[in-house]
Amino acid sequence: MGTDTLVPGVPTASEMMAMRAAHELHDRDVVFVGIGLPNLACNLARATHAPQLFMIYESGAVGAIPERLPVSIGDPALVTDSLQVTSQADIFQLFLQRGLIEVGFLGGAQIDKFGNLNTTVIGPYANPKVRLPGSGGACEIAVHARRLLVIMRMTKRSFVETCDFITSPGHRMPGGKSRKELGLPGAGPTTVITDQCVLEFGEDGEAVLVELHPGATVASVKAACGWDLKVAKELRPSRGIDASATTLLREKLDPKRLYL
Amino acid sequence: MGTDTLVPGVPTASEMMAMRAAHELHDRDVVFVGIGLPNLACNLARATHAPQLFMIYESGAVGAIPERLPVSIGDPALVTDSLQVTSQADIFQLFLQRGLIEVGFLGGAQIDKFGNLNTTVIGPYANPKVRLPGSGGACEIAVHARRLLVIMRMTKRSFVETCDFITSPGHRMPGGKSRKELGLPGAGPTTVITDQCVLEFGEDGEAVLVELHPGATVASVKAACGWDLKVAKELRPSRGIDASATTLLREKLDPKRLYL
Amino acid sequence: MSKLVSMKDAIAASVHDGDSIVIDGFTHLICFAAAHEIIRQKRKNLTAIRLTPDLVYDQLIEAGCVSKLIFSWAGNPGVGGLHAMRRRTEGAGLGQLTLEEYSHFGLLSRFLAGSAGLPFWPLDNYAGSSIPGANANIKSVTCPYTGRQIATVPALRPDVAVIHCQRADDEGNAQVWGLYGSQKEVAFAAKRVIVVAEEIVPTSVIRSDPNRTLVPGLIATHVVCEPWGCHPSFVQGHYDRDNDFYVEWENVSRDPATYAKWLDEYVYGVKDRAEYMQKLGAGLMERLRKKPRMSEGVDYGY
Amino acid sequence: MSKLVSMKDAIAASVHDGDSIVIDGFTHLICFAAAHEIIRQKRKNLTAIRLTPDLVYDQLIEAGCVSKLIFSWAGNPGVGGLHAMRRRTEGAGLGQLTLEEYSHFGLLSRFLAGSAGLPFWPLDNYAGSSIPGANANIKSVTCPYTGRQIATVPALRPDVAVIHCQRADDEGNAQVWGLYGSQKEVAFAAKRVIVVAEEIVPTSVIRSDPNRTLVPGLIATHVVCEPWGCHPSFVQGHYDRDNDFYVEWENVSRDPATYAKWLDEYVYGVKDRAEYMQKLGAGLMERLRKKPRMSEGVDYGY
Repeated sequence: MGTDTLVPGVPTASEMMAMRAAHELHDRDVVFVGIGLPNLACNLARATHAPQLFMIYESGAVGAIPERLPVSIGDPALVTDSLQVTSQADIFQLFLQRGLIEVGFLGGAQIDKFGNLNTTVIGPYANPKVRLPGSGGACEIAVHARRLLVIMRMTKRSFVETCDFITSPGHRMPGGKSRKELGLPGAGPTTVITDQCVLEFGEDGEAVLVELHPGATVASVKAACGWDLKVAKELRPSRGIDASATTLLREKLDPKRLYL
Repeated sequence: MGTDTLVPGVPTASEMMAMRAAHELHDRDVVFVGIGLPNLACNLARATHAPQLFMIYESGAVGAIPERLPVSIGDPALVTDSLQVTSQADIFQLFLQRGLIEVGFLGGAQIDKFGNLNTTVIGPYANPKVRLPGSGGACEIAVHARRLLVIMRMTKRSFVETCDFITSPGHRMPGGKSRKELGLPGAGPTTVITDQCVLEFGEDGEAVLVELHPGATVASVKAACGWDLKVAKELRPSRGIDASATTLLREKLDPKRLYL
Repeated sequence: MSKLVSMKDAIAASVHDGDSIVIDGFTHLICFAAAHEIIRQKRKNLTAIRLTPDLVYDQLIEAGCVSKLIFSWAGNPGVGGLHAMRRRTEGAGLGQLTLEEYSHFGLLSRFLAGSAGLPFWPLDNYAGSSIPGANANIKSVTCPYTGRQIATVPALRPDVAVIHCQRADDEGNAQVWGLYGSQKEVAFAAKRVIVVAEEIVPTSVIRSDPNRTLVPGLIATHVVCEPWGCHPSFVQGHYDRDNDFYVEWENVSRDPATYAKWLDEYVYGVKDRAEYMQKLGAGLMERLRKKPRMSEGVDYGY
Repeated sequence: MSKLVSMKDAIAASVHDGDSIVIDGFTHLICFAAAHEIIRQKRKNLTAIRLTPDLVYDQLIEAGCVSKLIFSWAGNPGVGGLHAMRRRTEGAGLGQLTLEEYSHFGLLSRFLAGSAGLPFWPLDNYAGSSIPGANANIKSVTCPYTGRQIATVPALRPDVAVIHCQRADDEGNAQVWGLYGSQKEVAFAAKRVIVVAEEIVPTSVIRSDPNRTLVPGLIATHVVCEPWGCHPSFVQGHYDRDNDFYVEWENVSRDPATYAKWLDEYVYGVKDRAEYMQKLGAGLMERLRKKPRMSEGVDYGY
């Protein structure tokens, strides 16, 4: 498991999540890029195995190749040298709703066992304990992206039996309806990447532990999860996490540690 | 009444219609310009009493000031020096449907006493005697323009009791419904300009002869109309038709007589 | 990954008998070169879709490529009618060509729905018109907020779109200025997109002014470099409309015999666009070639 | 007819107590200068509408100008929360500010409907989400072709829109490059439009490149020339985002006392934008000023 003190060749939790997420990206995938770790994961993939990764930002930049790490989702460096800069209406209608986005990234304050995500409120909506930022583009990304990658640190507070509010639909919603029954076009969350492990979803829409990062154990994962997490019969070996990528992240992609 | 041999200072039928239509345009009016006589009427108005007339073309040119007489509705001269060139989707949604168009122009193969226009077929739709071009933007212009000017030569064949097909709605449609009952946003045809006269519409939505061009008489108009045309109690004196405008049209605005 | 091919190869690969096709462009950027290649390759039973069929589809119709026309205004503006179409939809010819008819806004709205991935598009139109009575595809929904009836049209997802532009890179990132027509909407609505450019430029040219990109290479299937590909239509910054051609077309097209002769000479009788332009002659090209009128660049710095 | 006025006069004439207002721009082109003038003029009971309220609306909220916020993502990206907003919507502050909440696509769709003159806009969204349960404005229609339920939002017609652009003429023909946000949709949706430009140019500059015009002067009510009007946001081709400001804002805004002090010093304590920039200092301007990166012009000839 990662540590927050930088040891050469030993990835931190954030670095592991970025590396593991990069592994999910294939060359030429069309990715709807969020700021922060998703952006780092994309840049890492571009610098390694997916040089032709196609990045689209909700701010309107299509085919961006930012020459600096964007400090916001609408950084001027996303515009310069993009293939196209268009309106947000086009981004949401012509790209996302049209089904052109292969991969979306989301995170959240809460995720439940069906992959539903909450970025709206902790507590009741009318009288929240914490007022979170809200959906932004999350709901429509969860609806339309053909594959959805979730990146979240795993804690009992964030991996919960039931979300206080479903901002973005996962695989099975209150009342038990599936995505298919609700007519949701995208596949929903395909992979949840945490600081300890990777979860995927079974036929019944419930999350299953399928892979541990170096240093994590089934017991440490279960201790960090707010529900009785299913575990795959056979866990896969850890993937995508390696020392050379750590160096790349630290020295080239985010030397100022804006997001790491 | 006009003649087709060019006599100095004596307007032809087309020239009279262009002049009379120009008179309906006020400075700064936002006009949805069609090609042909409407375009000439606009250019005449711009050259005389309405220098700031704002011309929008369905091809996407907004605030156009063409330096040559456009040979088509999408002439490159409409683009050069326009204030904006935008998509046709924007023209129909953001300008026309949004209610920004003050004046629209239409003509047709048939008009009936309620100002309904036919540019689709003569005869039954399924088995037409003549297949006409169809609506183009006419239907939506008739629906949305705040004022609608109709320019048509008057003959018994074109001014008919009932249109074979209503391409563009006027003031009262089959079944007797009014624009208000149908929820149509624009005012509908406000003025019909013919080679002989001007018609306006009464409270009941029926056309009324209100003005004769020089040389025309109530009898000559009635002889050219396919229904028993109502005549205003008091006819207005002819307006907007004068010799200087004839010279302008012939020498400057359409010297090659593309549309005259 | 370059998608650059000849027009011949692009049409051979993308346009099949029975396909629905849109060659877009509104007066501007109408790719006659693509239509002529389709005629040469003798495609059949196409559903041809354009707001204004114009001469370009009339030629496809006369050549026997089209069984259905979806349109909103069919004429040769200011000149006359589309005679191939009229001969197949009036009198003795009735029924030789199926028509599906909208207004401009209605057909455009079908492209809008297709491009936006929605099953329908709403538009405030058609009340009091006979058009919906002639086209069962025009329906309505009740606005959930006002109770008003709002017309709808169904999404259109053509098999192929042909998009003409001033410049593109070899991946199909297409930049356009001047009149856009409904090219963006048509491209995003289509299943396959042929980008035809007057000029192929390095991707760096595209990236230097990303706001000019109308259609991203992401959705392009093939890219064709075809200078003068729109004659007798025009391309802003390249060549003017050949208005004489449009005027003379009335005489060519009114009689099936002269129409056939024209097709023989200018379509079947040439192997590609270059030969067509050669046939028209250098004098014509000289007459239509643009007089330059450059805009200034803008600053993308930060 | 010139519509050029000072920011002070534009706000005084166009923004009234109780108005609904959109200061648009998405990270790019956020007109803080307009918000600060609204604060100085002590407007009350505004309904403030933006996809991302950002610091710009948080300041309006802290200054007591806003009674209702319509939004889709409220935070200081990568840094923290919007503390004025949170203090009025959590715990003891609950109910001091009314929230109406969408996703980006949903709120954008309200602008789309308003701009297009339709009473509603359809979007394929929200199935399975709690958002419609928290917002009665989100409804649905049945697609007349597929039978699918499609979500709808009602048209939004704000009283005022503030649109920032790189350049405009004095009639408000506004040209923008780089990120557009939803400025076009917001401008066409609004009843009054204040166009704010970094630079006022002759109309001939606008006409020389008409495809760059995002908002036509036709719908502009007032035009304001306000260089640096977006700081700490950015304007492509003029100045970069002041990211340090966004990062430091967390410390300024977390405590009402430091927040009040900041407003006193940088908003109430200056008479206009020029004085604000002077206060920030020439060093900052030098650091943020763009490094030029000119695009090439294109040929509009024919």
